[in-house]
Amino acid sequence: MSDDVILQASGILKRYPGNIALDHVDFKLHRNAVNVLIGENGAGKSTLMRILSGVESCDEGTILLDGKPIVLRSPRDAGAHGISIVHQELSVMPNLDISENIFAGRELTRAAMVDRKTEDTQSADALHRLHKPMPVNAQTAHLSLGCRQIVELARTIAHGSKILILDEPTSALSMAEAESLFEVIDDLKRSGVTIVYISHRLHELLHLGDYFTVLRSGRVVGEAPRSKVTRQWIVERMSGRADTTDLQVRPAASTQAVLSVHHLELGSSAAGEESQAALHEISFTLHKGEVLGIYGLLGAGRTELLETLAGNRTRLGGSIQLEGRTLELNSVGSAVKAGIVLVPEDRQRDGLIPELSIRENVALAASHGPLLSRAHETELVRKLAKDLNIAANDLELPVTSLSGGNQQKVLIARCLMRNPRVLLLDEPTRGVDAGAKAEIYRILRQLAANGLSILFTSSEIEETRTLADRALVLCQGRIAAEFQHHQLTDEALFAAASPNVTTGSIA
Amino acid sequence: MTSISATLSSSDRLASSGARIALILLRARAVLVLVLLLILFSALAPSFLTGANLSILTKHVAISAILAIGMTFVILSGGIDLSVGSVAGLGGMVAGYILTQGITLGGTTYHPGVFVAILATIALCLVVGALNGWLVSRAGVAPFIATLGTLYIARGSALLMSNGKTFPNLAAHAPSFAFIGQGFLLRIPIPVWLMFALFAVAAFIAAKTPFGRHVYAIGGNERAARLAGIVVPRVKMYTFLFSAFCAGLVGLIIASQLEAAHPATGESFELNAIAAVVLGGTSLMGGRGSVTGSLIGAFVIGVLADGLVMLGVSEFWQIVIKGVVIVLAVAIDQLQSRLQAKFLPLLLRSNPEAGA
Amino acid sequence: MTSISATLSSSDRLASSGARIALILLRARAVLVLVLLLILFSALAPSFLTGANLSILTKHVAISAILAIGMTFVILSGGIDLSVGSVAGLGGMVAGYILTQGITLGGTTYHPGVFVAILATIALCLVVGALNGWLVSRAGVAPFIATLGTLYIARGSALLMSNGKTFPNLAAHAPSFAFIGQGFLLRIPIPVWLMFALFAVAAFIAAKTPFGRHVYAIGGNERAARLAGIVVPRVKMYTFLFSAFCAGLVGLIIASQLEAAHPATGESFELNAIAAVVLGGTSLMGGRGSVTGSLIGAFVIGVLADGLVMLGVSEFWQIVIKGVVIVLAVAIDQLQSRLQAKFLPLLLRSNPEAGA
Amino acid sequence: HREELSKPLIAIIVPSQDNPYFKAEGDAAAARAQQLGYRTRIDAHNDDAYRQDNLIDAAIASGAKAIVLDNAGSESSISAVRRAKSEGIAVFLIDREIQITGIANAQIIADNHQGSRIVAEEFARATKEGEYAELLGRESDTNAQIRTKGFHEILDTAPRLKLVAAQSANWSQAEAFQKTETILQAHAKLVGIIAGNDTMALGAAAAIKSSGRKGIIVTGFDGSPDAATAIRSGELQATSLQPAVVISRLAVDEADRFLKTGSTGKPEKQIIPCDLVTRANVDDYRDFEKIR
Ligand SMILES: Nc1ncnc2c1ncn2[C@@H]1O[C@H](COP(=O)(O)OP(=O)(O)OP(=O)(O)O)[C@@H](O)[C@H]1O
Ligand SMILES: Nc1ncnc2c1ncn2[C@@H]1O[C@H](COP(=O)(O)OP(=O)(O)OP(=O)(O)O)[C@@H](O)[C@H]1O
Ligand SMILES: [Mg+2]
Ligand SMILES: [Mg+2]
Repeated sequence: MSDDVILQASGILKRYPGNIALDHVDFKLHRNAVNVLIGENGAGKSTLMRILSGVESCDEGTILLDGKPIVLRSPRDAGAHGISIVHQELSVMPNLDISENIFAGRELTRAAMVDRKTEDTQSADALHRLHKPMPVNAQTAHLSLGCRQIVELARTIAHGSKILILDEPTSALSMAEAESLFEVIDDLKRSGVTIVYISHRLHELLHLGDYFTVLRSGRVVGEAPRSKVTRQWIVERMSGRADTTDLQVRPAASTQAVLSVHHLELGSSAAGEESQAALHEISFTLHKGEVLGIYGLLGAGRTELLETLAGNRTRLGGSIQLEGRTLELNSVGSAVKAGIVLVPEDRQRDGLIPELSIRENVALAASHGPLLSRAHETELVRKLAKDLNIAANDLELPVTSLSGGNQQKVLIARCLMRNPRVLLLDEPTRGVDAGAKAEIYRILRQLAANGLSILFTSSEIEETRTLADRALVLCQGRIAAEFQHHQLTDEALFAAASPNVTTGSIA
Repeated sequence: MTSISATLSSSDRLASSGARIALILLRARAVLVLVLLLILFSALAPSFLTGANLSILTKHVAISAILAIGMTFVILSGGIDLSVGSVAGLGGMVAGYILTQGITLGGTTYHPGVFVAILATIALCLVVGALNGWLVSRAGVAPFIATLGTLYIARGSALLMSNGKTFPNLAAHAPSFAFIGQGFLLRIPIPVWLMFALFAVAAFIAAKTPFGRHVYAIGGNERAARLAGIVVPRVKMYTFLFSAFCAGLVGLIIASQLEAAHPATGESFELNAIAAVVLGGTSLMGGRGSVTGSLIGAFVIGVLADGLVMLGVSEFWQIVIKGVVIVLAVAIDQLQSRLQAKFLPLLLRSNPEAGA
Repeated sequence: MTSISATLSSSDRLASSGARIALILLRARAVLVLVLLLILFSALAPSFLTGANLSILTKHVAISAILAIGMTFVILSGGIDLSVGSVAGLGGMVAGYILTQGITLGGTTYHPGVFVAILATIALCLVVGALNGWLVSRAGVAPFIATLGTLYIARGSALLMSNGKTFPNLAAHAPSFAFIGQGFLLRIPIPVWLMFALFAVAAFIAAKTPFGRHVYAIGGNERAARLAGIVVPRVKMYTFLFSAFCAGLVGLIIASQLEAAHPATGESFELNAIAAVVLGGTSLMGGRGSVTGSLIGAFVIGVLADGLVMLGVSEFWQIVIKGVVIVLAVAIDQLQSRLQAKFLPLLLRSNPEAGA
Repeated sequence: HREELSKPLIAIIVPSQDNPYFKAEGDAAAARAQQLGYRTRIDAHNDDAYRQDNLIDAAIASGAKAIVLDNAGSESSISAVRRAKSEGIAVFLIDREIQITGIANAQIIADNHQGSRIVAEEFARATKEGEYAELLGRESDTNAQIRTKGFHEILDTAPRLKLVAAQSANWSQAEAFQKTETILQAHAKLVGIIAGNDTMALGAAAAIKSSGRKGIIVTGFDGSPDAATAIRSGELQATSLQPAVVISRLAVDEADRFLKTGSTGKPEKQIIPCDLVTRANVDDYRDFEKIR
């Protein structure tokens, strides 16, 4: 083992009921470098990281830290060895405030008492280093997904670890925040921290990574330093096929208005600065067969907008018309009845029912009449599964057995079961690997071509550019700009989304 | 239900039949406990395994089984209903009041028939159920507290109805009232018929209707259920109504069996019902479980109680044993899930052609 | 605790002082109910607001308050402990047994002093607490079921210890034993001192120690707490141990007050304790609430019980009123949060300079 | 109302208000006390000595002049009675005694021991040779213990009778019903069931009736009106009537005398015997009182 390797995991084997998540994986961490781990959904990346951070134990295999074997039985053990992690699934305690979250499990004490003051100072420091100062005594329940992600990052930074594992840290971050995270990563690297970085966003990886390891189905299928890595290399190794992300966008010809929103207003919710973004004067029109993107930074109010349209929030003012009819939209049921359905942002929290099977998740609320017909339902679901290319051997398996991308398709299928006129998608590809992403894009384009009107939000400029016929930019609860497909450039979108810059053509 | 079918389908791929049998035994949970108890009591008490005794036993089980069936939907949707015992007591008192005192409206007292008395009883129990449902789904009170409150309210009201007295001699006022608790149809007691009828209806609802699926969905992930367009408050309301309906039925059965209505009837029945549901494998977190399980759980509790009485075990030991059985049955259930999680992959691996 | 401080900071920005007062009143929750009850009873019962009665009242409150304080941590961490009443009963019986029968070891019977008897009692209660903790945190049994099982086991054991009889005349065997329940220090009853001491310790632990924060963290998001390196099973174990400790203490106090240990002591105390905790604003889902709230909640329940007795309200109405108060207090609490959520932004908006 | 409040208070504490016997006891005491110009209050301790303790505290705090108490346990009630006495409140125990004399002003006791013996004698007389079962009350209650002791003093000396099952039905009719049904299954040759109170006896009788078995003798204890009805119809053989009403009136009368003269004029312990009620004399009794 060379001196360059700080940690070496060899022959790691991990079995789960029904499958083998890691099959004798060898994984090296290079000192003072960003070690990128990459692979499709379900490749085993998170599992490997959970083993390295002591959350789970492996069935076989050894871990050497600085050449010495270590045993990691708990997150505490890992912490003691200087290993800390930001998990893929957000894990904040919503009832605690930011500073309490940052020091949860590793409280600073003085005379057996929690040293609140030092904790607060250090928390503020950590947030400052992340360029996202927040009041450290704000309750995390009121924070957006992105801010919670930042709290978790701050946690690892405040603990000053030797090895920092980041499992998809940017999936909930906007571009600007991701940028400042990259700066922090550079800082940390310079100050002697070794970083493991997992993401599905290839451009980030290519920008950040020093060493690349590719996992496929629990096996290492490629290892190379940055100099030998290209986009092509990654995609081929990940999926075993060639890059397929290119998409033909043919802007819809139709100008028939399906959904029109006039002067929509939404109040901001209670309790503190990080509360729900208010929406002001939102007016736009969605045409038949159109894919309309909504781009914005964290907390711009995209989720609020979609949830209001889906009947899950009560608006303060404004009107919503669907094909000329004014809608009341006071409940999700009324929206669904009118033909507006939502694929929510947070799949685990707001989408899937983990106890139910794939079929039941798809058919969840779609059946009418007093009885369920299993045969009929199976037929419908199977057809949808085929259309959406849901990779499941058996529709009766629990929905949790699917990979992220396929879970997302299950939610889309659930919405299609309701024969919608307007499909709303909040972050349609969050945490979905490149292959599945391309597939979801293709599916959405196909649906639009068949006449469905689609409204989606995204935090990724690339996604907005690729998928949308037309894009609106939300900034602080107002529509800041509107772009046609050919006007969509990184610079324009980013400028329009940033609060202090006021360029862009307001429609 | 779902999780069972899911596991079944994955175990279908098990080739080794020895392993398969071991798994089925492990998965049988409460059934296993029930069979053990039946064997034990049959061996120790000669008259245990007679037709007559099994008929009586089943009649006793019917009481907690009916409550447990009603409770199942509430628990599946993530709630709990502590008020069922009190509602049963209140139900009996309402029936007793109407049968003995009649209904006084505007100065005149009517003496309605048994049928009307039963309907009125059920109606009043449904009012308590609706109160539970309203408190939980509209006023946002936690189910434990909402139903703890109605537990007291219903019990106090039952006591107030007669000022603490028993309504005696119901059979004399209405001979046909005895039928619901004491009658037989094809030599099977009416309460047993009621139990199986409710079971059939509930199992059907759970497995075959949108309502049943909505209950599971809410228990599994309430936010997701709401966003998918399920009208969560309405579904919860129905679960509490059904539970109160079952409790009212139990109150009627007991009053009919005793031919008297006592206001303290049903005290701590809720604990038996909840224990039955949980022994049957339903998770108190909601979303996972089945009506069949609850029925089996009620049998476990009933067989245990009657068997120990037959053996002449002292009341104090009965209490201890009941506690031990509840804890053990659930702990074994947990152990079984873990063992299964641990050994299923190994078993699968030993048959490479069976793997996914 | 957290939510209060968070909300406070946002309300500081309220300029309109009328709105501020309205909000503070709304936020006061159980305190408001308590004050209302105190005013009501003082007006109706002349002897209610006397020093002597308040001292007695506080002594009564001490029992449910001590249980509620112990229960608070369990509930904050997302659990529940149904066994406290039985453990209190068992505790009293253990003390009674040791004081009257002595301890027989290897044929010789020792008659240990009061101090040893108390230690042994607490030790045995901690064993039950440890069993609860083990079942919940290691065997994976849901807290409701695990402690329902130990409820029965502890009660049965208490009954078996004396074969159902009372251990009489404890004062004659050990005069100093009377101190813990009947003694005074600075003219304040010892149970009241114990209550305030436990309250101070518990409030300190909750607010100032890592352990307290871990309890909140687990209640807020157990998975996240585990991932953050908090040793969840150990924390849960401690919560159950503390709850059992408090229950044992209550058993000792009651046995000392009555100078006798009765095996049925403490039946349904758990419901009062849970009601007190919830009235105090602690969420049964865990993660939200405070020890202070539980103390206030215990006072609400105690004042209500004693006040109604003083007014001569019939027992049946007492039951109904208790149910109504529990439900109303929690429903108002919910309403208050909603009103606050609804009107705070409006209030904030009407003072633009106060907004964020 | 003001006038009502100025009257001296007698606090009446009974075990429960949903049992006809205790209900009658409390009501009789209240009625007599009101007749004599007192204000009254009835509370129930549900056989929980701790609740009784609190109720006595409340009586002390509200300035009661006397307490009429049917206590929650002969040993566990002592300290509460002593406390009341030390506060200068006269305590008149009814129905059940405590194990110590000199602190209560009077103990007017229904002789549960004698009562259980006479009903057991009637039970032994009426049953044929064979097996019998016993339904006990809540085994932690003093009265359940005294009654079963009395039953056994008689029945254990009757060699014709063999005890085959003894189960607690916790004073409850529904529980007695189910347990009897099960006991009947286990013991085909049962000739009698002796129950610790009327409620359980009625539950047992209902179970016997629904089983269709004939010739099983059931006896109760208390002498409740429902039991009287059942005795008339032959479902119950006998019960032991505790003269609740007499005891309550006596206690209030003595309390009144004590408050007015400083003495009851009676010895502390007064033991009132129970009456055996059978079909032959059932019409002589009504609501826990001999009317003829
Ligand atoms: N707790 C678990 N129980 C059973 N199977 C699991 C569990 N956790 C992960 N798996 C399975 O292990 C495999 C690897 O999952 P893992 O989460 O490590 O993938 P990943 O590479 O992180 O994917 P993603 O990009 O979606 O995060 C998957 O097939 C997954 O279904
Ligand atoms: N149910 C809710 N209650 C209170 N606040 C909420 C709720 N949902 C969202 N918020 C808050 O609203 C703000 C705006 O979040 P929202 O999710 O709408 O923004 P967004 O533009 O969709 O950004 P992103 O999705 O990237 O977080 C956030 O601060 C979030 O904490
Ligand atoms: Mg992952
Ligand atoms: Mg969003």
